[in-house]
Amino acid sequence: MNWLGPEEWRAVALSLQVSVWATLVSLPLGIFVAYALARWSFPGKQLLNGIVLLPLILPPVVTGYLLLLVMGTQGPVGGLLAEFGIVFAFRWTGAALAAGIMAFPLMVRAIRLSFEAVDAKLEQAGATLGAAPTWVFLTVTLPMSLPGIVAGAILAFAKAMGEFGATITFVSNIPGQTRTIPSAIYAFLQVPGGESSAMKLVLVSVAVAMVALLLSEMIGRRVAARVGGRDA
Amino acid sequence: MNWLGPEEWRAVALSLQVSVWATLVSLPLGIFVAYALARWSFPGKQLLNGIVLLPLILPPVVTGYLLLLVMGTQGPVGGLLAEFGIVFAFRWTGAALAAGIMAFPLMVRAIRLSFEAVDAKLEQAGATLGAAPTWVFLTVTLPMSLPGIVAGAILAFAKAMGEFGATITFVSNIPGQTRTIPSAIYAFLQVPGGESSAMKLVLVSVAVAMVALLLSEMIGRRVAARVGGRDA
Amino acid sequence: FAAASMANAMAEIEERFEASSGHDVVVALAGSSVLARQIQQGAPADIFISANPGWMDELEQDGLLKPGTRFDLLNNSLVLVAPGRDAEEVDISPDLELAGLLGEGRLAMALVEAVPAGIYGKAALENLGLWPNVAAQVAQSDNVRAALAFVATGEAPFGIVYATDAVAEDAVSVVGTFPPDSHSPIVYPAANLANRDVPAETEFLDYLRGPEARAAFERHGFVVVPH
Amino acid sequence: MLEVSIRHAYPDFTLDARFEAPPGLTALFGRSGSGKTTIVNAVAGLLRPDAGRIVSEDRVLLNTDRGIRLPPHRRRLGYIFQEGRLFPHLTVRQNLHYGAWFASRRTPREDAGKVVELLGIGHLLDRRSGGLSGGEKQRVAIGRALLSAPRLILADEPLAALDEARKSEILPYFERLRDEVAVPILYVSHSASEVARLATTVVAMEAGRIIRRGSAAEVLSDPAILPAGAREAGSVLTATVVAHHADGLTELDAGGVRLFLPRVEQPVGRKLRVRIAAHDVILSRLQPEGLSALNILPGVVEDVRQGQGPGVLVALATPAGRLLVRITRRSAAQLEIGVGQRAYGVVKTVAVAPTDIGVTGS
Amino acid sequence: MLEVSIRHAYPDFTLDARFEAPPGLTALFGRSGSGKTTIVNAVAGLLRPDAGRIVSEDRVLLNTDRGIRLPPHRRRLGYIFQEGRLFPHLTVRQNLHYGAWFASRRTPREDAGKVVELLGIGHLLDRRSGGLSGGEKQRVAIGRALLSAPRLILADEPLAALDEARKSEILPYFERLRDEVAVPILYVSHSASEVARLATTVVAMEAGRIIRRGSAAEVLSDPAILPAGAREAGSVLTATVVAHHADGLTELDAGGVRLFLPRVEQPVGRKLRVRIAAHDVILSRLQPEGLSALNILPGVVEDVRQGQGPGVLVALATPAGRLLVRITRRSAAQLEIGVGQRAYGVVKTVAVAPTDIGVTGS
Ligand SMILES: Nc1ncnc2c1ncn2[C@@H]1O[C@H](COP(=O)(O)OP(=O)(O)OP(=O)(O)O)[C@@H](O)[C@H]1O
Ligand SMILES: Nc1ncnc2c1ncn2[C@@H]1O[C@H](COP(=O)(O)OP(=O)(O)OP(=O)(O)O)[C@@H](O)[C@H]1O
Ligand SMILES: [Mg+2]
Ligand SMILES: [Mg+2]
Repeated sequence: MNWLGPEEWRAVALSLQVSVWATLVSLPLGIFVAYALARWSFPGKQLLNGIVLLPLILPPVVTGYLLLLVMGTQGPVGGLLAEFGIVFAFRWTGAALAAGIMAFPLMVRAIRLSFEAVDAKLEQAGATLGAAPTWVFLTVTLPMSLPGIVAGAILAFAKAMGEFGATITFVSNIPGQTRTIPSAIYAFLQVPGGESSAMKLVLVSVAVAMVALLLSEMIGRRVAARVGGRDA
Repeated sequence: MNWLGPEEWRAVALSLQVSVWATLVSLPLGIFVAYALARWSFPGKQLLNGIVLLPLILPPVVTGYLLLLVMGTQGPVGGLLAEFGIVFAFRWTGAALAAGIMAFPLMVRAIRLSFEAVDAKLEQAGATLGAAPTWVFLTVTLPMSLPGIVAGAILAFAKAMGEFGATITFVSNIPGQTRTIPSAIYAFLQVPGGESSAMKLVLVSVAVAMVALLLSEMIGRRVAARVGGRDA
Repeated sequence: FAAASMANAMAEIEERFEASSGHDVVVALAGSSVLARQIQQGAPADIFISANPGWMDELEQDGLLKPGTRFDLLNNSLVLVAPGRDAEEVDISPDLELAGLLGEGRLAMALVEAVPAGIYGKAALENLGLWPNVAAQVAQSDNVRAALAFVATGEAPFGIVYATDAVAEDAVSVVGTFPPDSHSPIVYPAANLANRDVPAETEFLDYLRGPEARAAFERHGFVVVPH
Repeated sequence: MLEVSIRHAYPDFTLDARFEAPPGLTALFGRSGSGKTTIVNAVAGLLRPDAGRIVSEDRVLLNTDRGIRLPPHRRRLGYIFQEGRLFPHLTVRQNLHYGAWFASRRTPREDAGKVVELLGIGHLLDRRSGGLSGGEKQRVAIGRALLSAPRLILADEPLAALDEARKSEILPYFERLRDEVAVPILYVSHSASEVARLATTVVAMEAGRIIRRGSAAEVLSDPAILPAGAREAGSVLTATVVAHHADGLTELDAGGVRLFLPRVEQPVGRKLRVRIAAHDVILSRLQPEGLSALNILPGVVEDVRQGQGPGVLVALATPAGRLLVRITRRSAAQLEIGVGQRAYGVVKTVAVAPTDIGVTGS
Repeated sequence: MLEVSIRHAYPDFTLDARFEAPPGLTALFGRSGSGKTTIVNAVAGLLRPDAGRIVSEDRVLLNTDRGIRLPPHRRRLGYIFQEGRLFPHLTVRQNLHYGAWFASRRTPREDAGKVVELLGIGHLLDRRSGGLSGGEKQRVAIGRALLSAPRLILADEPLAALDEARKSEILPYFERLRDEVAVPILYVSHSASEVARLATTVVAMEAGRIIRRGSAAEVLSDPAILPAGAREAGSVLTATVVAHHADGLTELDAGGVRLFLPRVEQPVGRKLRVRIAAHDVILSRLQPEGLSALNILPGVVEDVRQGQGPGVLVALATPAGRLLVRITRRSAAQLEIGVGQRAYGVVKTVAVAPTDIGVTGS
C-alpha cells in the first residue's frame, strides 16, 4: 500500500514489535502477581495491589518521568542494568517497558478475576490426586482461567498499542527506534493540517487491534467451551 | 491542610466529582454491554466489542479530538444535545464523559469476565423457579458477578482519576471547570519549577485511588465470600 | 486560553489583574494545538495566546480572530543546554562540532516537525549547517519540558530548549544561545477571539501589554516584544 | 395427563422417547446414562430437543411442529435437580423462598414451615449453601422446588443422597402431593421400592428409548424386562386398613385376606398400596404352621417363568391379587410347582418395609 | 491401621470423633449431617481440624500436637468426592490419568483398561465431563481415584448415584482392593447392605460423635443403636463355597450347615461373608416342610430384645453363627419364644441379594 510512507510503516512495525513484546514479557509476571493477589495473603498485599494499579492513576507523563529517573542509564536501576548491557533509554526496549508497565494493571486485574473464579474444590481435587501446589496451578488453575488470561493479554496489547504519554516521556520519539504509532499520530496532530495523516495511522492501529481482538475472541470462545466442560 | 492552595483543592474536588460521576453513570451501561457481549449473540457483536475497546487503542488525544468533533457544541451529537440544554463542551460534565469513555473498556472487560464465570446451571435453576430472564439476571447473574463489577468499577474509577489526554483535548484545562488533578499536574510540569506542586497532586491522587482500592477490596472480599456460599 | 509553557507567568498576571480590575480571569492552559482545535470547535474562549504562530495563522484564516487584535506578545530565545551546573560553554556557530560532542549520546529536542521549540531548533541547526550531522541522533519529545528532563537526568548530553525553561532548571546549564538570526523569531502571538464579546477582553489584552505584565513575564525569562 | 414425545441427538447418544402418562406420578426408571435426565430437562425447557411435543395437563409446553416453546420460567415447574444447584449467594431461607417470590400470589402453596420441618432443615435457614452437607443440600433443593407453587414437579433422584430414615419421612410427602394436591410429578429414581410406592405410571428406559410403560405393578413385575434387575421384581397389592393393634401391627384387608403389617400411620378405612418384593415371599404347598410369618395368602399358580439365573418367578392368583414369588429352580422342582396348583404365599410381616407401603393414588 | 482423632468446631456443629480401625475397609455410617464428610475431609487434608491426630498405616498424616500436617498431595489419596469434582477442562481420559501422572512410577497401579471396563466408561473416554450423566460422572470420579495408585482410599457415597446393576458390578472391585491390594479404605455410605458387605469395621456416627465402633455384624445388628434403622439389622455369616450346582445355585458350608445361594462367582473353597437381613429370616418352632425356602438353620434362642416398634429381635445361636431374626411381637407371643428354646431360622435362597454376598477380608 502506498498511502502510508516508509516512515509510517516503520512506526507500524515498531508498534507491533513493542506491543507484542510488552504483552508477552509482562504476561508471566502478570500471572504471578495476579495469582499472589488472588490466592495468597501476605503482609503488604494491599500495597502491592496499589502499586500495580499506580500506572493507571498517574498521568502517563508522570509514569514516564519516574521511569526515566529510575530506569534511565543514570538512574539507580537503569544504571545497574546498563552494566549488564541492558539499556532501555532511547531504545525500543524502553518503549516496550513503558507500554508494558502502563498495560500491567489491566492485565493483572483481568487475570486475577479469573483466578478468583476458579472453584477451589477442583484445586483440592487436584491436590488429593497427588499434584503439588505448583502442579495444581499448572494443570487446574491456569487452564481453567485461560479465558481471563487471554482477555488480560488482549487488553494489555491494546493498551500497549495506544500507549503514548509514558513512552514519549521515557524514550522520546526517535524514528525507527521509539516512534510508535501513537507518537507519530501525536506529531501529526501538533501541526495544522496533519489530521489526514494522523487518521491513516489511527486506522492502521485500529485495524491491528481489531484483528488481535477477533483472534482473542476466537481463542477465548474455544477455551471457554473447554473450561465449561463442553466438547468443542 | 495548607500545603495545597485553593486552586489545587478545587482540582482535587473536581477530579473526585468527575471520576465518581464517570464511574457511576457508565456502570449501568457497562453492565449492559458486558452482559450483551457475554451472553447474547447478535450481528455486529464483534463490532461492538471492538468499539468498546477503541478508547484503549487510540491515543487519548485522538479520542479527545473525536469527542470534540462529535460531542462539541458544533458537533452533530453535541449540537443536538445542546438544543436540549445538555452541554458537554468545556464543562465538568465533558470531563466526566471523556473519563468515562476512556475507562469504559476496562470496566466492560472486568464485568464481562465475571458474567462469563457465572454458572449457567444456576441461571437455569432460577428460570425453572419462575424467574423471567430479567429476574434471573437481577437475582442470580448480577449478585454472583458482583466481585467483577466491583473490580470493574474500581478500575474505571482509577482510570478516570488518571485520565488526562482525552480530557484536556476535549474540554481543555479550565480551572474549576475542567482542570482535574492530571490536568493540573500537566500544567505544573510544563513550567520550570512546577515539579514539587505536581508531586503534591500526584500524592493526593494516589492517596484517593488507594482509599478507593482498599474499600473495593473490602467489599470485594465480603461479596466473594457470599458468592462462594460461605457464611461471612 | 494560553500555551502551557506560560503557566507560571500567567498565574501571576491573573492574580494582579484580578486584584486591580475586579474582573475574574480564568486561564486555561494546554498545548497550543489542543487549544486551537478547541477554539475551532467553539470553545468559550475570549483570548488566545499561542506558542506557535502557525496555529494563530490557522485561526485567522478561519476568521475566528477579532480583526486587528492580533499582536506579538512575547519573544523567547533558543539555547543549547547540557547536564550539570556548570557545563563547559560552547560557541554556537556553523563550525560547532556538535556531532562530535554528542558522541554516542542523543540530542534532546521537542518534536522537530510539530512542536514550536523543535521546529525552531531544527531550523536553527539547518541554518548553521549542523542538522545533517546530528539528525539521526535527535531524540524528540512531545514538549520542551520533557526534552529538558532528558538533559536534566543526564540521559542526553545536550538539548535544545527555550531560554525560559533552561533558566529554571538547576540541573542543567546553558552552554550556548542560538543566534537570533539562525531561526525565525520565536513569538507568542496573542489575539482577541471573534466569537464572544466580553467587555473585559480588551482591558486584559491591554493589561498584558502594560508594564506590570511585562515585569511578570520578564521575571519568568520571557522577552516582551516592545511596542 | 403428561404427554411426552421427544427426539434429540447428542454426538454419541440419541434419545427417541414417546410416552403418555395419566395424572399422578410418573417414574422414569432405567440405568445410568439411559436418558432420564435428558427427558426431564426437555420437559423443563432447559434442553431444546431436535423435535418434540410435551403437554402437561392441557398446557402445551413444547410443540416443535407448531413452533411453540414455552420458556422455562413460564412452565411453572418445581425442578429438583440431580446436582442440587442451590444459589450460593443466598441463605437457605432465601433459596427456599426464591420460587414463591415469582409465583402468582393466588396460587395455593405449600406451608413453608411444614416443609421445613418435614425436611429437617429448620436449623440451617440462616446459613449459606456452601457449608451444607450433601444430604442437607439435597433437602434444601427439595424444599425450594416444592415451595415454588409448581404445577408440575420434576424430581431427578431427589432422595439418592439421603439416609433411609429421612427417605421414609419424605416419601409420604410426595404421595400427598400426588394425591391431594394432585400435582403431576415426573420422578427419576434408581430405587424400585421408591418407584413402586410412588409411581402411578412407570416408564422404563434403555439407551434412549422407552422399553415399557405401565403401572408400577405391571412394569416392575415384568420378568421380560426387569428394568431394575431381578431382585426388584415384586407385586403391588391394594389393601384397606382394618384396625391398629396394641402390639404395633396394623391389620389390613386385601380382597378378604388378612394382612398384618408393622404399624402404618393411616386411619382405619384408608386404602393402601403394599409392595411385596417377589423374593420376600415364601411359597408353600401346605398350609404353614409354627412359623413366625403372619401373612399367608392362599392362591393358585397362574404362571411359572424361568429366567437365565437360578430364579423362577411364580405368579400366584390370590384373593388379594396377583402375587409374584421368586424362588429358586431347585425349590420349584422340589415343590413340583405347576400351573393350576394350589399353593400358599407366606410373607413375613416385618419383611414389608415401611417405604414399601404407601397410600393409593387415584 | 487407621487412627483418627479429630476435634473441629463449625459455628453450629462440633465434631469430636476418635476411632481406630484395623486394616481393611472402615465404613462411616450415620445420618445426613452427622459429620461423615467432615471426617473424610480431615483425613484428606482438605480441612484443618482445630486439633487432631490421623495415622494411616504408620504414616502420620496429621498431628496438631507435634505440628505435623502432611499436605494433601503428599498423602497419596484416592478421594472419591460426594459431588464428583471432575475437571471440566479435561477429557474423561485425562481425568482418569490425572492422578497416575503424579504417582511415583514404581508404585504398583491398577490396570487402566480393566477399571475403565468395569466402570463401563470406555465409550466416554474422549468426551469432556460437562455433558456426562450423573451416574457417568460418578463412575469417572471412581475411576480417577482408583487409578491414582493411592495408599489410602476415601470414598464418600461413591455408589449413591448408580443403578443396582452397576452397583453390584463395582462392589466386588472394592472387595478386591480391600483384600488383595490391601489398601486401607474409608468408606461413607447410607446403605446397610453396602456397608455390611464391604466393611471390616463400621463406625457409626451421630451429631458429630462416634456412637459405636466394631465389626459390621456387631454394629449393624446392635438393636441398641440401629444406626441405619431397624430395617437394616442383620447378621453376617461366614461360609465356604462347596459346590456350584447346575440349577444355578451355589452350595456353601457355614459351620456344618448347608446354605444354598443364587450362583456366586467364586471358586470352590473360597470363604464368603453372607449378610442375612434380620427381617428376611422366618422363625419356626418346628422343622419346616414343603416350603420354597431352602436354607434352614437349626439353633437355640440366645436373646430376645423388644424395641419400641412392633418388632422383636431374636438372636439364634446356630452352628453357622449368630443369626438375627426380626419378627413381630405378635409372632413372638404366638410362638412362645423364650431364651433357651430350640427353633429354626428359615432363609429364602433368593432373599439373599447378590450385593449381600462378598468375599471375606482378612
Ligand atoms: N464450612 C462449614 N461451615 C459450617 N458448617 C458446616 C461446614 N461444613 C459442614 N458443616 C456442617 O457440619 C455438619 C456435618 O457435615 P458433613 O458434611 O460432615 O455431614 P455428612 O455426615 O457428610 O452428611 P451427608 O450424609 O448429608 O453428606 C453439617 O450439619 C454441616 O451443615
Ligand atoms: N451435552 C451433552 N453432550 C453429549 N452427550 C450428552 C450430553 N448430555 C447428556 N449426554 C449423554 O446422554 C446420555 C443420557 O444422559 P442422561 O443425563 O439423560 O442420563 P441419565 O439417564 O440421567 O443417567 P444417570 O442415571 O446417570 O443420571 C448419556 O450417555 C450422556 O453422556
Ligand atoms: Mg441423570
Ligand atoms: Mg457428606
